[in-house]
Parts: sequence; C-alpha cells; structure tokens
Amino acid sequence: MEEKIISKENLLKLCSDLLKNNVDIVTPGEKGYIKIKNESEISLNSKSKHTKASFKEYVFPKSEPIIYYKKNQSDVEIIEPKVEEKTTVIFGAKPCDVRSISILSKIFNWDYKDEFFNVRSRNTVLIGMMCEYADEFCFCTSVNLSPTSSDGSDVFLVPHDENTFGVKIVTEKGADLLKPYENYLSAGNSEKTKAIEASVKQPEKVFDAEKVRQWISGNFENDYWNSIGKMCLGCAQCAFVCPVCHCFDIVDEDYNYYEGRRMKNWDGCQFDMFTKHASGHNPRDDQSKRYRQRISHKFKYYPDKFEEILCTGCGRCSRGCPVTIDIKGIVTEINELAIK
Amino acid sequence: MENKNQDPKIVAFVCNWCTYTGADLAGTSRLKYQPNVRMIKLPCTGRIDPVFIIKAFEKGADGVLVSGCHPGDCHYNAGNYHARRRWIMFHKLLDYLGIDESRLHFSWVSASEGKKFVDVVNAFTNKVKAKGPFKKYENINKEFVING
Amino acid sequence: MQIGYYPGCSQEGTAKEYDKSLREILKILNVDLTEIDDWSCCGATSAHVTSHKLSLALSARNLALAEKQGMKEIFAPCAACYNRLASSKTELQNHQEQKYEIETIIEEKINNIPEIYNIVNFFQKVGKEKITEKKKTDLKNLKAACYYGCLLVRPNGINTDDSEQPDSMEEIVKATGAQTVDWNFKLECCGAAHSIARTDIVVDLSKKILDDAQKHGANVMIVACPMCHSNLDMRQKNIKSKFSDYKVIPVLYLSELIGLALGLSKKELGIDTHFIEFDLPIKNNVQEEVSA
Amino acid sequence: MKIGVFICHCGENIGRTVDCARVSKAAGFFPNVVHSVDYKYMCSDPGQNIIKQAIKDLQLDGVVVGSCSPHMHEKTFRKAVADAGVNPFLCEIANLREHVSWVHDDMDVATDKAIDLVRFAVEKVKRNAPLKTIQVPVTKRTLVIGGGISGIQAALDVANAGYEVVLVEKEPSIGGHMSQLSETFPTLDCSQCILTPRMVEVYQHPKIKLLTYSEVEKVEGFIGNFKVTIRKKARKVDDTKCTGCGDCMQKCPIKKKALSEFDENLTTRSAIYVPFPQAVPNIPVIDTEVCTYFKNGKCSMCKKVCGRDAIFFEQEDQMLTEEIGAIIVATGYKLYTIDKKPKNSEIKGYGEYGYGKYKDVIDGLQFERIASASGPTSGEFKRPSDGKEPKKIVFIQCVGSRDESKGFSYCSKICCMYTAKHAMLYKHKVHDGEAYVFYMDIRSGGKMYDEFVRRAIEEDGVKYIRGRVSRIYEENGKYIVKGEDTLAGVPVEIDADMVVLATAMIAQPEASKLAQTIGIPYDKYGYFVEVHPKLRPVESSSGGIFLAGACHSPRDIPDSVAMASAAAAKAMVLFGSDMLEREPTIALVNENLCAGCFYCKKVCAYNAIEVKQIFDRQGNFVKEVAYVNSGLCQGCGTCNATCPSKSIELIGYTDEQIYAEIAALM
Amino acid sequence: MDDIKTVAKELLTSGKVNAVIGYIRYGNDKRTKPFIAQKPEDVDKFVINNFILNNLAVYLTRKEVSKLGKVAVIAKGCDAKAITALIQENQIKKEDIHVIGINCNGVTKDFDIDFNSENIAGKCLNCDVRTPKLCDSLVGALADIPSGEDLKLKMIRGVEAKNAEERWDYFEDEFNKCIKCYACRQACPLCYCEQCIVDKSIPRWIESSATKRGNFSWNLIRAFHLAGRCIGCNECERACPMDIPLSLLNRKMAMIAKDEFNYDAGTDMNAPTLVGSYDLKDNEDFIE
Repeated sequence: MEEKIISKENLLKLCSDLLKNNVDIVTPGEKGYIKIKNESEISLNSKSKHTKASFKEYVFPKSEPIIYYKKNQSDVEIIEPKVEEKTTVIFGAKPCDVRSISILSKIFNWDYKDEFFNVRSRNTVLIGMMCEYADEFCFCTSVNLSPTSSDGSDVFLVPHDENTFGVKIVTEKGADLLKPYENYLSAGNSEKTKAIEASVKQPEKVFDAEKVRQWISGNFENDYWNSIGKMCLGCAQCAFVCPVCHCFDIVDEDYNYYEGRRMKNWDGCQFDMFTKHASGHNPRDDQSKRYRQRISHKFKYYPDKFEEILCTGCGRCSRGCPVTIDIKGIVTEINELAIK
Repeated sequence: MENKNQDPKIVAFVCNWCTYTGADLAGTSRLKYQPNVRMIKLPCTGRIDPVFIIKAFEKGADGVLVSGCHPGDCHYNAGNYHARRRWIMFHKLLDYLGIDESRLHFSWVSASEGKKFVDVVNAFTNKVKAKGPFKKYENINKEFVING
Repeated sequence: MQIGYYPGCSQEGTAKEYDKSLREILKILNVDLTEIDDWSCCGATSAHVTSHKLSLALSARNLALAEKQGMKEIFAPCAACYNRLASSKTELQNHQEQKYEIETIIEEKINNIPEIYNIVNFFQKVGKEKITEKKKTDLKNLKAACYYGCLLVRPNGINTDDSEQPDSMEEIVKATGAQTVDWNFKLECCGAAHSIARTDIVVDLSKKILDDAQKHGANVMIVACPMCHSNLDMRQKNIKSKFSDYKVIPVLYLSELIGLALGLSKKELGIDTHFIEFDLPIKNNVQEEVSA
Repeated sequence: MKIGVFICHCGENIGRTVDCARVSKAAGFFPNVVHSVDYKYMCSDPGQNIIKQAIKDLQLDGVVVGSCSPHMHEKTFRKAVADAGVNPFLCEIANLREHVSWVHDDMDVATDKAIDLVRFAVEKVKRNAPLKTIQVPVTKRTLVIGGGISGIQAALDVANAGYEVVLVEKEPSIGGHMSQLSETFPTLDCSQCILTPRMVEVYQHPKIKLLTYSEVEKVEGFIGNFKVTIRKKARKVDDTKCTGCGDCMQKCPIKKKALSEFDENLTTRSAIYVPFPQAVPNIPVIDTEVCTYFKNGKCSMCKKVCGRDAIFFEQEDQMLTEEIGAIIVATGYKLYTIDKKPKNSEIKGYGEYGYGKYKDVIDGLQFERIASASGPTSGEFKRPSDGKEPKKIVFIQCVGSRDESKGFSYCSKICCMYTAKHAMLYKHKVHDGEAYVFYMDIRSGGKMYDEFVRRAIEEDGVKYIRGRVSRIYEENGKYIVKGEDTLAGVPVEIDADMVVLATAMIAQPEASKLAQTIGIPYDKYGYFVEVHPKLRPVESSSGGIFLAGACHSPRDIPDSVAMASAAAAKAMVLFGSDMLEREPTIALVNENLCAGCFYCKKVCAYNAIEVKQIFDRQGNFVKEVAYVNSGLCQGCGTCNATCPSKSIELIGYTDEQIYAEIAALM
Repeated sequence: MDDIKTVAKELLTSGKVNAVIGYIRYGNDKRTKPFIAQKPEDVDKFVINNFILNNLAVYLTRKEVSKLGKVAVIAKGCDAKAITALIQENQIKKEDIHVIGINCNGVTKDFDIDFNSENIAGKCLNCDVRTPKLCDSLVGALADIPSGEDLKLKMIRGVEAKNAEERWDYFEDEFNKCIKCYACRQACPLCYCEQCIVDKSIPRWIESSATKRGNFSWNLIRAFHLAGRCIGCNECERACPMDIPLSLLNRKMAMIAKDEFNYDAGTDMNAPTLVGSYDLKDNEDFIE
C-alpha cells in the first residue's frame, strides 16, 4: 500500500479540482452527509461525532424509480430507468461508515445483481479518515472493525497534524482518482502514521460476535426479547440511519391517468406493516418479534450467509433512538446470557 | 390538439344537493361559464377530505374549488359545519406551507344559485388563469418523471 | 400598569379638575398614563354632523398615532371622546373599504387599533379591589346617583355594558364604600351643548334629572362626562332661580369620588372649583385640610 | 370488467355543442371500455334497448351513460340496466347536458370536457360495488312529544286512523299554552271551551296511551323502528287509585308558598296540586321543592285525608320503553322573559321596561290570565300591584321580536293579533279605559285577521301608535311610558296604569337538548328545522320524525292544528306499507383497522355510529370499534372524511372511487 | 426524589397497578430512558431530573403495554395533556391507568447536553402545566427554572413573515430531508391509528416514497391530522433523525386552534374535540 502526505492546502485544491471536473463530493456535515458545492465545506475533522444518518443514500437512495410504465387500452409499456454514471467521492467518512459499502455489496450481488446499487458503488470512490471520536454508543471493535482501519476505503487519511494528512492509497480506484493530482502529494511518512494510529483510543470490545450468534441460534423464543419489545416504539429510524440496513419496499405510483412508476423505497423491519401478509396475517405481530428479527438479522442470519456482521458498530441507531434502546447494550447483554 | 384552452386545470369538489344542483340550474338556465372546471360529485361537503385536495394538486390541478350548501341548509343537518371547521384548519395550514391561497377556493352555492355558481366558477377560473400553472407543485411532481 | 391617555380638549379646559383628580388618584393606584403625542380633537358632535368622513378621520388619526406609539390600550376620560374613538374603531374594523379610504386621508396605516377605555372600563381594568384596598375615607353615608349621560354606553354594541340599563358605574362606586340609588334617568339627556345657546332647555332637562335622583334618595350625583358635569353643576344655580323650592345637590366626577375615598382633599381633587358648594356627610380618617 | 359507454345526443341539446361521436370514440379507448356508442335519445325506449342489448351481447358488467343530469334520468338508466340483469348501482351518469352542452359554446372545448367527464364516470363505475336497497320493517305506533294543541291534534288524528299513539307531556296536565288563554282571535271564542273536549277525548281514546309528567329520555333506532325511553316522573300520587276529588289540595297547609305556573305566577297554589281545574288527567302531583314532608318529614296531611290511600311518598321516577315507528315533535314554545339576560345567550333583554321590577308591567300570557274568566281576577281587569282597575293600559308589541340588537331577528307572528285582541277585550269590559298600542307595523295576514285589527282600532277605539318605547319608569303610582310616535314625528309620554309587553315567542329552552336526543336539526334560535321549507315543511331531516306547531317556528292555533294534522298524515303514509326501502349509500367500518377514536360518532348527525366491542376467539376483549347502524345512516360521508385512517367508508362514494376520479383528471 | 419511588413502590406492592412506566438513568448522567417496572424493587432505578425527555403516554396505547393490565405512568404536565387527549379520544379509560404527575422543573432540548437557559426545551418556556392538570398522585417539588428564548416561536414568526413562495421553498427544503422512517409518527402519543393513512394502499392518498411529492403530502397530512390534537410535547421533532423542524407545523396548528376556536388540546377530558364538533359561529370569512 502506497503512502503519501498531503497538506491541507493541497487537499482543498484537490477537492476544488475534482469539483471542477464534474465529480460529486459527499462529506459529513452538520446535517448529515452532504453533497458540497465548494471545497471549503469539506470535513477534515477526525474528532467529529457521527452524522445522524450514514451516506447510504448515495449508493442506495431512499427512494428511486426502478420501472416506468405507460398504459394504453390493453397494453402496458415498460421503460427502464438508467442510473447516471458519475463519479462520486465520499470524503472523510469514518472507517465504520466506509465498511458499509462492502457489506452491502454482498446482499446486492447475491443472486440478483442490483444494477442500481452496482452502478453507483462502482462510481463511488471512498476516501476514509481515521476516527478519533468514541462515545458510549461506539463499538466498532466488537464487530471486528477499528477506528484506524482502512478496510473498505479506496484512499485513507490519517491526520498528522492540523495541516498535514497521511494518505494511504488502498485500492486501484483510489490510485486512479489521485493520479492526475500527483503533484499535490509528497512522500509519505508511514512511521508517523503508525505512531498516530497506535495512539488512537479504541472503544472497548464488549462482546464476542460469535458467542452472540450462537446464543441467538438457540434462543428464538427467549423471554429476553419481550423486555426490549415492550420498550420499542416501532419506529424505524434505527434502520433508516443504519449504514448497512438495506431492506426496501416496492410500490407503484401513478403519475397521471396513463403513466406511472414503480418505486423502490427504504423500509424497516420494525414496522408492523413490514411482514403483514395480504391475508391480514402477520407473522411478526408484536414488537418483540420485530426487534428479535433486527438483532438476529444483524448478528446471525447475515453472518450465517455472508460471513459478515450486518453492523459496523457506529452506534447511530442507539444515539438517535427516541427511547434510547442501545444495540450495544443489548448485544452485550446477550453476550452475558451466552456466557451464563 | 385535444387540450385547446384547457388550462388552467381546475377540480371542483361539490355536494350533490346544493352546488351540483346549482350547476344543473345554471345549465337549465343556459348560463355560460368557463369550461376549465371538472366537477366531482359527493353526497355532502362533509365527505370532502383534505387529502382529496392534495391529491388533486398532485395530479396537476392548478386550482381546487370546494363548494356545498350554505350553513344551515345542509341536507344532512351538519355535514357542512363539520366541513367548515376542517377547512378553517386546512386552508390556514396550506397558506402557512406556502400554497397560494388563491389556488384553493371555498364557497357556498345553493341549489337555487345557478347564477352564483357561474360567477364563482368564472371568477375563480380567471384568478387561477392569472396565476398561471401551479409551478411549485409541478416541480415536486416532476421529480423522477420518466427519464429512461 | 401603563396605559395610553387621550385627554381630549375639556381635560385641559372646562374639566381641569377631572384631569387633576384623575392624576392624583392614579398616583395612589400606581397607574401611569402616557399621553398620546400630538393628539388632536376627537371631532365631538360638530364633526359628525358636518361630515361622517371627517368624524372618522379625526378619530382615526388619534388611533393611528396611539398604535404607532406602541399603545395597546388607551383611556379617554371624556365620554364624548370615548364615544367618538370607540365608534370609529368599530366602524374601521368592520368596513375595510372605509378603512382604506381613511388611511389615505390621514396618511397613516391602521392595523391593530388599541383597546379603548372610558372611565368606567378604565377602573374595571385597574381593578375595583385596588380602590377598596387603598380606601381611607368612609363614604357610607353617600347615596350616589350614577349618571351615565347619553354617550358613555352608546351606541349599543361598542361597550360591554347594557346600553339601556347600565350598572357598571355602580360597581365602581360601591367599591369606594358609597351607596348607590336605583333611579330612572341614568341615560337621560342633560341638554349638552345647548348649555350656552338655549340655557332654558338645559335648565329644564337638567332639573328633571337632578329631581329624579333626589326623589330616589340620592345625596350626590356621580358623572363621567365633562359636559354632563358642567350642565348639572353650573346650571343648578339657574334651576334654583327658576324653581325656588329646588334643593341643590353636589355633582362629582367619578374620579373625584374615588379621590375622596382614597383620602385626598377637596382641594387636591379640584372640587373646590365646582359651582355648587357643599359639605359631604363623610368622615375622613386623615386630617381634612383647614382651608377646605 | 367490461364497461359500455352510451353517449346521448339529447336530440340537439347535447349534440349541438358536444361532438358526441368524438366522445364515444375517445371513450372506446379507455381501459376496460369494450363498447362505446352514441344515440339520439338514450332515455327513449329504443335508446334503453340499445343499452340492454349491449349488456346482453357483450356481457357488460358496468355502464356509463353520458346524458343529462343524474338528478334527471339516473333512475331511468339504473332501471334499464337492472332489467338487463346488471346490478343497477353499476351504472354511472356523466352529466353532459347541464354541465357541458348547455353552458359552453365552443364545440372543441365542450367535447374535451365531455370526454373528461365520461372518463371520470368510467373510472368510478369500475370501482362501484353491486348494492342492494335496504328493506326495513315498520312498527305502526306513533310517539307524540308534547300535549299542547298541536300534540293533541296529531295524536287524535293518528289514533282515529286506527294506529296506536303514545302521547308524552312533561307537565302534569295536557293542554299547553292554549289552556291558559282567555279568548282566541279573531272569533273571540273561549279557548278552554273549545280545547277541553279535545283533552278529554285524548284521555278516553282507546288507542292513545297518555303519559303526563313524563319526558323523553332517549331515542334509539331509526325510521319505522325507534326504541324510545320515557321517564315517568314521580307524582308521589298513585294514579291508579286517585279519583281527583281534591281533598288533599284543600287540606294542604302550604297555600301561599308556591307560585302557580298556570297563572303565570300571578297567584299561588298548594304543594299538592293540579295545575288548573280542568286538568287532564285530573290527578294531582306533589311539588317536592315546597312540600314540608319532603323538606323535613313533618307534614303528611294529604296522606291522612286521602280516602283512597293514593298518596305515595316513596314513589320514584319510572323508566318506560316504547317501540315506535314515527315520532311527531310538538313541544311548543315559551315566552321570552325580558327582565334578565337569558342564560347562555347574547340577548341583552329590556331592563329599561322594568318587567320584574314593576308589578304592573306584565307579559302577554299574564294578561291572558287576568282576562280569563277562570283566572286570578275571574276575568275582571285588576292590576296586580293594588287590585285597582287600570284606566290606561299601554301595549307594546315586538318586545324581543324583530330586534337584532336586543332580542331576536324573527317576527313572532302572533303578537299583532293577540295584542289587538287584548286591547279589545279590555275595551269591552272597561268602557272608559284607554288602550294604547305601540307597534312597528301590523302583520295581520290570515282569514279575518286584518278585519279584526281594524275593528279594534275603528270600533273599539284602541289607539295605535307607530313607534318604539324607550323607557318605562314609575312616578306616583303611574308608569311613565316614553316613546316616539314616528308618524307624527313627536315624542310621546303616557302615564299608564298598566303595561303589557308582547314578548317574543321563543323555542323551549330545552329544545336543543331534545333535538340532540332525537337527532333532528335545530336553527340558531332553537327551533326545529324542516327538510324543505316549501315542499316538505313538516318533516325533519331525520326519517320518520315529523314536526308540528310552534316548536318549528312561531305560529298561531289554526296553523299549529293544520301542521299537526299534516304531520299525522305523514306518519300514516309511513304506516301505509309494511316495509321501508332505503338507498344503500351508507357507511361501513373496517373493523380490523378501526382504532376506536370515534371521531365518526362525534360528527354523525344521525346517531348512526354505535360502539361495538371486539373479542378474540378465546372471548377476550380486544378493542372497541365503530359500528354503523344501517337503518340510521343517511350516507353523508362526514364520518369517512373525518376518519384519520380511512377505516370507515361510504359505500357508493368510497375513497377508491373518488381517488379514481381525481386520477382521471388529465 | 424518594417520593416517586415510594409512590411507585406502593402502587406495585398494593397491587393497584401491575406496572409503572417511568424513567431510568442511562449512560452518562445527561440521558435517561423509559423503563417499565413490574416488580417493586425495579422502581429503585427510577429517576426524575431535567433529562426525562420522553413522553411516556405514548406507551399507553401500545398493545405490548396494554397487555400488562392496569399501569401507572409518570407524567410531566405536557405528557398528562396527551393522556387527557387520549381519554377524550377513547383510547384509554381514566380508570384503567394511574397517572403519577410530577411537578416539572423543565427538561433539556435533547440528551447529552447540560440543562441551562440555552438548552431548556422550548415547550418548557411559559409552560402553564408544570403541575399536571390530570394526575392521581403528584410527586416532586417545583423549583425555579431557567428562562430562555423561545427560538421555535421566533422561527414560526420568521416563516410567517415570508411570502407564500418563500414559505413553500422553505418547507420544500425541510420536507425534502424526510426519509419516511416515521419516527415522528411512532414517537407521537396521539398517533395511535391501527393503520396509518400513509400505509393505506387502496387508494394510496399519500405516497410512501421519500420523494418531494410524497414527503410534502405526508408532512402536510400529518400536521393536519394532529390539528387541534397536538399537545406540544415535541417528541416527533426530537425523534426525527433528519432534524426536520416539525414543531413549526404542529405548534402553528395549535396556535391556529387557539386563535380560531380558543381551543387548547389536552386540557379537558370531557370537552368536545376540535374536529368532531362545530360552532354555528365558526369563522367563515374565507368562504364565498
């Protein structure tokens, strides 16, 4: 892995050039990940708190048309939408967020290849940045990630000081992005980078994901689920802000008398409607079952199938939960139950 | 083309007993009025849900006209009183959200007021015409129109 | 408490003592009056018999000034001024077209017209319990006939009190400790502006009012209007000379009565400037000034 | 679904401005439309046959007719469709005549609009459900509420036709205001003399169940099938034993404490009493408010003297339920009490007239009692304060009527007449007396009415002054009435001995409560409202509930009697068949989705929404949901619009149908 | 603060209720979370402080909670209004719940921040129900609370001062952020429908897509459905992960209800509801 150094000044110039070259830059801002218009909006703060929502929507939009249709007397004409091939740079994302794309890729390329996702992710370059923020809801280390992990990034930044950044070029895609701007980079100092990385405070590892997985396997009917279900309000903000939750719903919407579209919209497993059958029967008819599904999907079903935990430990779902249901606390408790 | 002179598009939600019959009377009296209004007949103004109005705008209406029996004349005793209370809240909400008040018109037209019906329709059509197409709503409607 | 003040012309002329007594008692009751800057004549009767528009414009100008000066409430002690301001307010609020026209004439915008108080409403606002609280003089031997005159509660609808059978002034008077009498001519005309030109009419009309009050046991008249006061007070001498058996009766402004209750002297209240000299059957807890 | 579209030219009426061929061609391309034609006269027999034939040939299961207003021929086409074997409610009308061809000139534009309207109808009919008209059985019994002259007339008419009647009167006796009157205009015949026989007839009628001293507590059900709960208030007298001998009243030690309601407070009565000697039934009641026994248990004189042991102190209110098919409301009026501001009203009253303060300022009903031979003065004119004969009486009309600022804006209709009558009766007895009437204008429309007023003025010398009275005050035992004679343009002052105020007739104070109990509309004054002011003047908008007399609006005796007979006739029309047919346009609740907020119940003007409890299979209570009583629902759909989750739907105008119509807007 | 524990314990031990819904501390000392105590010893964890943000009334209509039988709920004044409104709307019966009112000394805008004049929640400024109107027991003592600036009111005034076009743009931008997670709905104590209108698919009045159009209709109809019902607890806004200023809608509607009908939601459980009743004199100057 090649390593370089870039000054803040040059970093801004780099961004400015990218913008000029019609590249979209997305960066964590006050109100979530935002598409910037000007390089000065770029986020270079490794100590910042997580944005409320992840950047998921730039590869997997909250709503997108997947089919357009036109009706005539007896026939329906189908028109397939095209996703624009346009480079998007996600700049300054935390390692936990960066990891989400590779986790999501598995589900979106499992049996059906989701072109909507693939076109976007193919055109997305991830510039991650080391994270120096850790609060009580962070637990990336427990899901086998770390604040200094460049895993998943195409380029990874490590701030050396206020005005200099170590630049790890992780992938080809990263190298390609930076190639035209080589003159902004100078020779790297991997020693310093390592030292800085070593000094970063890591969140404590609080559970063993494998133990948790095994416990879930045998405890589908455990009373533990009821204690959470009782408190959960069944909103799905947890799923919607989650970097790796990927469920969606498909609905048809008419545009006018003859035309309409089929929309793919984010959905959340905490909704009562999520599993409601047309017959009116609902296999997950109370909140405990729905919450069990949430935890099981993240820590058992997905790992079973894809050998990936469907969680990056970012803590967003818990930070924003209106009733402070803390996934870290819950999985830790499960871990304890598993030990007993 | 087919759509000559059909702009602006106006949807009217009217009650069966007063305004619809008032419009019938305008017809029997051979009073002429502008042709833009498309009327949807309901039993009573009490049946008019604000979502109808929103949906009409979503479907491209430039103006919505709501009309029923005068207070005290309701065929169903009090449907229009309940409707009126909802409208008070609703039209103030729309105004606050920036929907131009002149695109939504409420009126009482009784079965005997054929002339008033004509006046209301003409005045409202002119008002909406002057405002032009409802661009703001068109914009939010146009997100994700066919791009394939 | 701070309230805008529209004194009107008589408070600075014929009814100085009304103004004086008000200012004295308001000191005790902790109410600040802020005079409307640059106020002009309300137009009184002369304006509205001349031109309706003129009468509206004159009042509207004063209301607009008050609004511009940040006043939410204004107090007009003179019943005529009150009547003009309050009637205009109602008319301006209910007739948009009229309002636009008047706004053009007076070159001011009118948005939120202040609340307008007459003297009775004003003391209702101040709170009659405040008067009772600070009462120093025992007025229980006073039997007051409350005279509203023709303007204070009319026209019907602009005032909260009944325009035919009012009783709001009685409430205030009772708060001072005085008694009130039930009588017939609370709203009867005193002759008003005919005072000078047709004194004979005023003498007859005023006598009827004063007689009825006394017949029902009153030993003091309470008024709320400078015009009423001048007729009932000043013309008693004329009545006396025309009807020799007529018995005079003191005529006090409501503010003066309250002043007495609060322990102020006749001089402080300007009662010494009245035409009718009299002693009132009251006991003062504070020492009455020797000169009074 | 296979839909047929049929466009009518209506001769030239539609065809002149709408290109019917183009409309039918365009409609042919609408999804689900399999057949589209136009024809000169669709409503004619050949026209209808075209529809019927198409239905048969093409197995159509939905029909849209583009023709005149549905108010005109909807029934015709529905019947045609039904004849061809398709449910009649699967037929929709696009109004191409009244709403298009007659009101627009430009053919292109009109045709475009016509196409749109047809599209709306097609979209709607696709979502129509096959419906059946609702059949309801009829209970052939009538409830009459109120035992005044209107109630009596209605009850007798229905009963004489052979149907059972339950007559409920809240006072101890029937008779109402008419029993209080002295003589009636314009004939001056004795009111009681003509009324009493009818009261007795009611009492003795085998088909009439008379419940006096009773009130309607609750009305459930719907036209033809009401269930009415009646509270029979405790008289404290056993009506099966009492013979009406009156011994109890004679011996009752309380004679002076209670004011006589019948005599309008001019006299007193005992604690156990019948309101007046001719009362029906002639059974006393105990006024527990004043009776010493009920206050401190001390006296029981009436019980001691009663030879039949009919006094029953422990008696309690009884609840009766009656099965009823039609209701006639005849609750009458009240006189406006002008001395004080009525509660919960913006009415300011006429304090300046001194009613309540001066004993000799009285209202019209008090004057009736004074003038009545059975009244407190046995018909001699004596004023209440000192019993002296008044030599000068001032009558003031329109006190509270036609006066928006102080009273009610309506005209009380009867005052002109009864004031003339009062003045006349007075002049007939006190020949040297003077009678003055202040009036706004004389409204004496009616057979022999104006002649009557003219007689008062011209023959009896009553002095009419056109103007209003500003104030009345007492001076030396006289009442100084100050007013204006607007014809002469001068102020007038009259020193009267007595003043009679013709105060407004107002709705019963409890009228709005009763209206809510039985579910009929009332206006801002509290008067009950008819369905149509011209063509259905005695029907309330609730099916099976009819109105009679002054509970509807101020009216005199002949008008009340006529209206009562009309209401009785309406009830009998209802009883003419065994089953009732109703439109199936009613609301329906989706019980799965209903959250039980009952906003639908709050907005329902017909009490058609009931609370239903839902239990699971084990019998555990799950939730409360709304339930629509199909007999009561009139199909306005207010519930549907109010329901936040759309869990109640109006059949025939469902959300889906309306959405489809909106969506069909191009 | 023993008071709350004593009261709650007594209710549980005596069997008057089967559960008490209250608050426990969570994480740092600037955060609490709701907790349902079913055993007397559970209540020892209960706290009352300036961080009890949740409106616990929301739990009363959940079937997971109603299964527990009679419950007690801790309620601030604003929360008690929600309970009142729920009773008014037949969702709960007064006799089925026990309201433990607290004399409220204000709460913060959000977790993890200090409680001071800058951070005091807007609803606590000029609060007139610091002692709940509806309660079966009352705990805690009133103390002075910091005063602060009513920023939300300022924002409302700001929006009102804009012209129609600017207002539209403002709200379009705000609503555009919506991701249709429905946290606002779920956190709202008065959103208790069995099925929300946005989930109704035949017909689909409100599109569930998080498109501009779907978002506009959703937020508009949500505000309308709460008109005259919102009691101003502001939980929707707090729950919104996208920071949409929902109180600008709800509070404005409450202001309209007050202006037009002198109606305050949640003040009287026997009062007729705003929608669902009418007055012959309702203002109709906008109807021709």
